Amino acid sequence: MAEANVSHNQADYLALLRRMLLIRRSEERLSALCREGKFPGAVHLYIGQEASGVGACSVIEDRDWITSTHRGHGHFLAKGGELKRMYAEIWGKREGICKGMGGSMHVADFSKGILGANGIVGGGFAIATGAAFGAKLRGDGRVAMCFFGDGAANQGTFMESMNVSSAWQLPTIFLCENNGVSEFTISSTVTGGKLVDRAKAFMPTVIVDGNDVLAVQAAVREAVERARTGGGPSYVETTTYRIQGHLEAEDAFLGGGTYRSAEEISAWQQANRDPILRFQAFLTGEGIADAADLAAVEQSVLEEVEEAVAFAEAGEDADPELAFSLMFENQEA
Amino acid sequence: MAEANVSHNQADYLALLRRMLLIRRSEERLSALCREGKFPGAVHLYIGQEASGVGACSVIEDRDWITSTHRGHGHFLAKGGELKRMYAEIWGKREGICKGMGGSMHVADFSKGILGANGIVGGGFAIATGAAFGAKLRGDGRVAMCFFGDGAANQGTFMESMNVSSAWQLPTIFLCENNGVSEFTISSTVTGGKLVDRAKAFMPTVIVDGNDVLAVQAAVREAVERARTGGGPSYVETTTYRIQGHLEAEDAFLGGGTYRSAEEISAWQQANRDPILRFQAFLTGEGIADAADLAAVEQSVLEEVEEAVAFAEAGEDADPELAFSLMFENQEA
Amino acid sequence: MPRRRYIQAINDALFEEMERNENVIVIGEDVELAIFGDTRGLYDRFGPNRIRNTPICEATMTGMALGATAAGFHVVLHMMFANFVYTGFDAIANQIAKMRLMTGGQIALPITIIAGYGGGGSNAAQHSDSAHPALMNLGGINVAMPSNSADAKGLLKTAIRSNNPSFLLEASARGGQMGDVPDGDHLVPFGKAAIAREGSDVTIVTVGSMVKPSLDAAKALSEEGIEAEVIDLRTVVPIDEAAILASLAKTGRLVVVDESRDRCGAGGYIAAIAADKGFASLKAPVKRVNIPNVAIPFAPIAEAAVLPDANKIAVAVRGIVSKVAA
Amino acid sequence: MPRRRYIQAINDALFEEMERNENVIVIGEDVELAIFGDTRGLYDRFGPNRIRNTPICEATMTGMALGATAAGFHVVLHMMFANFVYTGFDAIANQIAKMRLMTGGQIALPITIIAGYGGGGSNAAQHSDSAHPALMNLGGINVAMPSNSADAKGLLKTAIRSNNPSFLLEASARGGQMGDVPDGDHLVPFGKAAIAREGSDVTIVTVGSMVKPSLDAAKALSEEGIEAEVIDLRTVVPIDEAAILASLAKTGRLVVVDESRDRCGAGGYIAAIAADKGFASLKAPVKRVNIPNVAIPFAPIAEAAVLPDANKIAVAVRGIVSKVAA
Ligand SMILES: Cc1ncc(C[n+]2csc(CCOP(=O)(O)OP(=O)(O)O)c2C)c(N)n1
Ligand SMILES: Cc1ncc(C[n+]2csc(CCOP(=O)(O)OP(=O)(O)O)c2C)c(N)n1
Ligand SMILES: [Mg+2]
Ligand SMILES: [Mg+2]
Repeated sequence: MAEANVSHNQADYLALLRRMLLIRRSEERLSALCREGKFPGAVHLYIGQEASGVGACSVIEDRDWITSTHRGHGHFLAKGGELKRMYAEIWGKREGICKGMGGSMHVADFSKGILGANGIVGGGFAIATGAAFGAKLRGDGRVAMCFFGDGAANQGTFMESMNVSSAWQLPTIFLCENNGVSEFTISSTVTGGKLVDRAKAFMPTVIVDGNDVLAVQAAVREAVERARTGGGPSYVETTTYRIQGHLEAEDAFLGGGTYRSAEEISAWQQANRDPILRFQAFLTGEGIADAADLAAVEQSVLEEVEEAVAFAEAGEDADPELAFSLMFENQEA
Repeated sequence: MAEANVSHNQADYLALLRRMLLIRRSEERLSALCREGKFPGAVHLYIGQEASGVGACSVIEDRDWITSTHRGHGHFLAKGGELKRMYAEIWGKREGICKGMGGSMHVADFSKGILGANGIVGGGFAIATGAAFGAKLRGDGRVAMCFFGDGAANQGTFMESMNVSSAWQLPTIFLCENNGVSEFTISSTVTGGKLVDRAKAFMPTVIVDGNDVLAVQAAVREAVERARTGGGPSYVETTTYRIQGHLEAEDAFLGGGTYRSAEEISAWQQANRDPILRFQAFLTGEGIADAADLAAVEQSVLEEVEEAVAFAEAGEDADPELAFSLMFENQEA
Repeated sequence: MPRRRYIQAINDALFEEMERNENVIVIGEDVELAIFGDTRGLYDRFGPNRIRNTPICEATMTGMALGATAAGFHVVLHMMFANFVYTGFDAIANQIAKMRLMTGGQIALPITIIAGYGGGGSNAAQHSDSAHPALMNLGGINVAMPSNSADAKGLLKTAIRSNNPSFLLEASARGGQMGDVPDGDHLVPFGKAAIAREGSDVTIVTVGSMVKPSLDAAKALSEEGIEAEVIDLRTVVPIDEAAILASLAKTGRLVVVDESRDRCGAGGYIAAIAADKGFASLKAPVKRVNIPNVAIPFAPIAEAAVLPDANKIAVAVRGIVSKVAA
Repeated sequence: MPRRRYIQAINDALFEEMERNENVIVIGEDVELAIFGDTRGLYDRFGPNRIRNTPICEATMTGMALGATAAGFHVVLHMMFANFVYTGFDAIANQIAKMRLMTGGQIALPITIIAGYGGGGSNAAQHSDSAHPALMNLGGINVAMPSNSADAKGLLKTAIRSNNPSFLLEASARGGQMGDVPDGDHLVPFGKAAIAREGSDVTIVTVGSMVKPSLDAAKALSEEGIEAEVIDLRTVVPIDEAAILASLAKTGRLVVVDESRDRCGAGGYIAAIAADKGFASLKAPVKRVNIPNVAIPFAPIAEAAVLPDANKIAVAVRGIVSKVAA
């Protein structure tokens, strides 16, 4: 496990752990509840990739922006989005962060710089680049971080956005979460060359162990500093793994087919690879936290998850009229 | 001037010269006639870039494909398209290669592998890649060459098509004609990094003097051989210069503004840079041809151009009914 | 007649046409494992040269489909959801729809694009659109929207044998629906509507996903003494104007039901045909039951509020057929 | 009132709004030197932070317009030709048109996209399309189509002050057309049609490039004793239904004239409104004069054959107004 460049106090470390755990436990809960049909629609879970989003978001501020993906719960929570309002959204309730109009694939909180999960693969490239352009024009030092997957890296807007960001030296951070799969396709079978080489044509690049939260933090911190000080865009690739299926209830889609082995999945769940187990071992190994500290974090996370479930379930159904009144500002659709 | 890898006889050399001259003279004629309003619509001329298209097309066969651009007359003629049918097309006549339905920006001759000029910048990337995919599936050794400009290289389909071509090792040749301008924009002001580096992530690359027809020929020959023998795609960048405005009557659009200097243009017209003057000097300098040979080529070209003008002018107006009957095969629109 | 699910019927059509013509190839994201089930099993039978997973790059896939026709292939491109048609729209709108005319008819464009469309699954705005109005407006593309298993199979087979570009839009919510499929080489021609139900009081013109709720509405209305004729267009390009006008001549009343947004949607276009060529037959206003001009909201209650259903259709019909008055 | 060319009026609006609000920025390919003249001079006045040439990458520019609103900018994106709207369609259709609803109304989207549309210049199929039907069908985007200098200025100013995404579609063939423009801060509201000409025999509803030929037709018809009322919609989203219906109530006859293809075009949509809410007023079939379902051919004679003109409009009017019968 990488050591971060700057010193941390225990609280900082435990905050990282807590956010990763919050993602993990809240999504495990979603996985179970999805099977029980407790909420509508599909969910794409981030389990196994928590260190990437949490590490990256730990070094940017509220005023900075992120764009996220269809697998957006983790980014939403990592950037400080409220779990209970996210759950209420997934449940389709009017207390939802998007009043039930968006659902899992569209959780957004603009007040916290979360410009939205996105159902269009690659949809975030241009949005993040536009926000970064805005920051550059304002000269206010804000940065825009675009999360995307290895599958999305085959969308042309990846290159287009890198080009604009590079030509105009925008504070865009291209954060590629390389989990090796796009839906049920092993990405290497549809990918030419190495993703990082695409970015090298435009900007500084780095590949980090995406399951090492401190390594991600360190790499992204450097990119953020570069961006804030006018040094232009960066590409950070986090190598990670998606533990769950592409979406919950994936089996229903696969019709008996397979695209990866149970062994492979289980290898990534081992203590030496799982981002949370690794970080917990690091904390105790380094004497930063003890078992009781970890248990306390776990406990508090579980409580938050339970409260969020209760909040979502107690929520009121979304208001159908909003579909008409919210399309435009001050104008009926 | 580069020496080609293989020996040429005089006829081959003069054929190259003739094709370049045919483009030059036919477009000079278009330029003049355009100002006189002799045909409808706009034309984007290739003058100054002849060595690129002619060199590249000289090493592929009739059965191979090219996709072209809005600046497509040169590619059309270089690949063996008939001047008089191209003119008739530009004049909007039913004898036109596209029966007057397409005009300057859409000259195509599928029977000669010319999959069309294209009014959409970057429109050819995917079409060429699709044709190359077809060739790969058939295993027939055909190649697809995609001509595009430095401006088009900022379209995302460039990366997407390189990715597909690389992942599937398709016989695609990405032929970038880098003339430094996109319309009235100096391309470097909107371009991050070097174009060739984008391609390096996917395939072998080379940059050649695009005003040296033999250098282009040699570079493309290598790429073609690679493609034919299953070696996958290549990127060839020809450095060249657009002598004319983006389109004829550019001044009407510029409203007094400028984006490049008269000196710059004239520098590229000098004997040491102009692709035709250079090649003529090479031929006489090497003793391959004498002044009389060159004059004969010039004469034959001028005659062909005159005949083509006469053909186009004598043509019959396009048949408006075709708009309805040609949209579909065996189905009225 | 075997009973097949809608999605199986599409799968059957692909199998049969790929067997029949070795120039038919299938490409798309995740087609090897079949995201919707419609391409299931093709990989095992036909291998990677006939069916192939592509990278995620809709803008290039649509253009490649055109390019591959130059090598003599009939390309079946699966685009998953209709929303992703927008992602690949440039080559559809600027190349595929125009290329034949622009080249003076030099080429044929044997391209079939498949995409699921429509709401009902809480898939939210970016996975629930119906893209057919935008496609219909392009002019150079045929658009088939089967409502049942037999048509799904027959229309897809027709599309694949055609030398013209066509879309086969799958009603996303209908994939599991069972239906009889005629034995043998079942082809359904483009541009021939089906009379899904006969009736004399009002005509309901509909297509694809909306045929079922239209039939449900007709059934309910029948109990009230209103006999609706339900016309299933099957293809919206070409469109069977004669069938619409013939039914209208019989009933004098028209409700158009379609799962696309209202403004410049398919419903308005059909209503316009009636208001022009069918004017003499019209005894009442032409009503449209379709999607209001909004994005599809996520929450089921809100989504249901914007999607057409049997009840909304029946209400529209009752509004123009007053048995008391008649 | 100063007389200004249509394209100058647009230029004036940009100048005034950029002066008025420093958050207004203009981006697009070749906007610094002004491909159509509408952005001329802005660079010298406002410099590279307020107006900027972009690379050629429509798919990203449209998404960037949305992203830049997060930083508080009102983005004016110039897309040159309506055909290139297709190239950047993904972010328009999947993001801009839906983002406000999907986020539960968290954001405003002050985005104005300018594009020239329409034929008449032998620009061929890839530079002559009218993209408004596809935009109108999205639901979340306003669409203004000025027919004259005053409206061009006033509608664009309204668009730029709006917090909602809008398109300002320039009639490509009308750029040089002169017109009076009111002095001062001239704003034209969205959704308010203009009665371009009063008449009692027939209503011609039209917009943008087609207002002029409609007026020409009305003039010719007047000499035959047919008085046509010409309604210039000015915006097609929102659309002034009340104005259409009021005129129809007066005349009882309707011809819709629009420069978009027929199938799912704007004309059909307007005809459908008439066939529904205006049915009681209708004395004759509703006629549409628009573009047939074809790509725009290059040759002038063929292009003219597919574009609406005063003569075709007059023919359509005569077909439903028989003075003899009246
Ligand atoms: C434009 C578009 N095309 C296709 C899809 C369907 N789709 C959803 S997720 C996905 C794979 C994305 O892979 P990647 O970017 O690696 O993200 P991951 O799922 O691995 O997190 C695909 C193809 C989509 N949502 N949008
Ligand atoms: C999709 C699209 N966007 C914009 C344009 C307008 N346009 C035509 S040519 C051109 C510049 C192209 O530059 P480049 O690719 O370098 O080719 P060159 O003109 O230099 O040959 C532009 C922006 C277009 N035709 N298509
Ligand atoms: Mg992935
Ligand atoms: Mg160039």
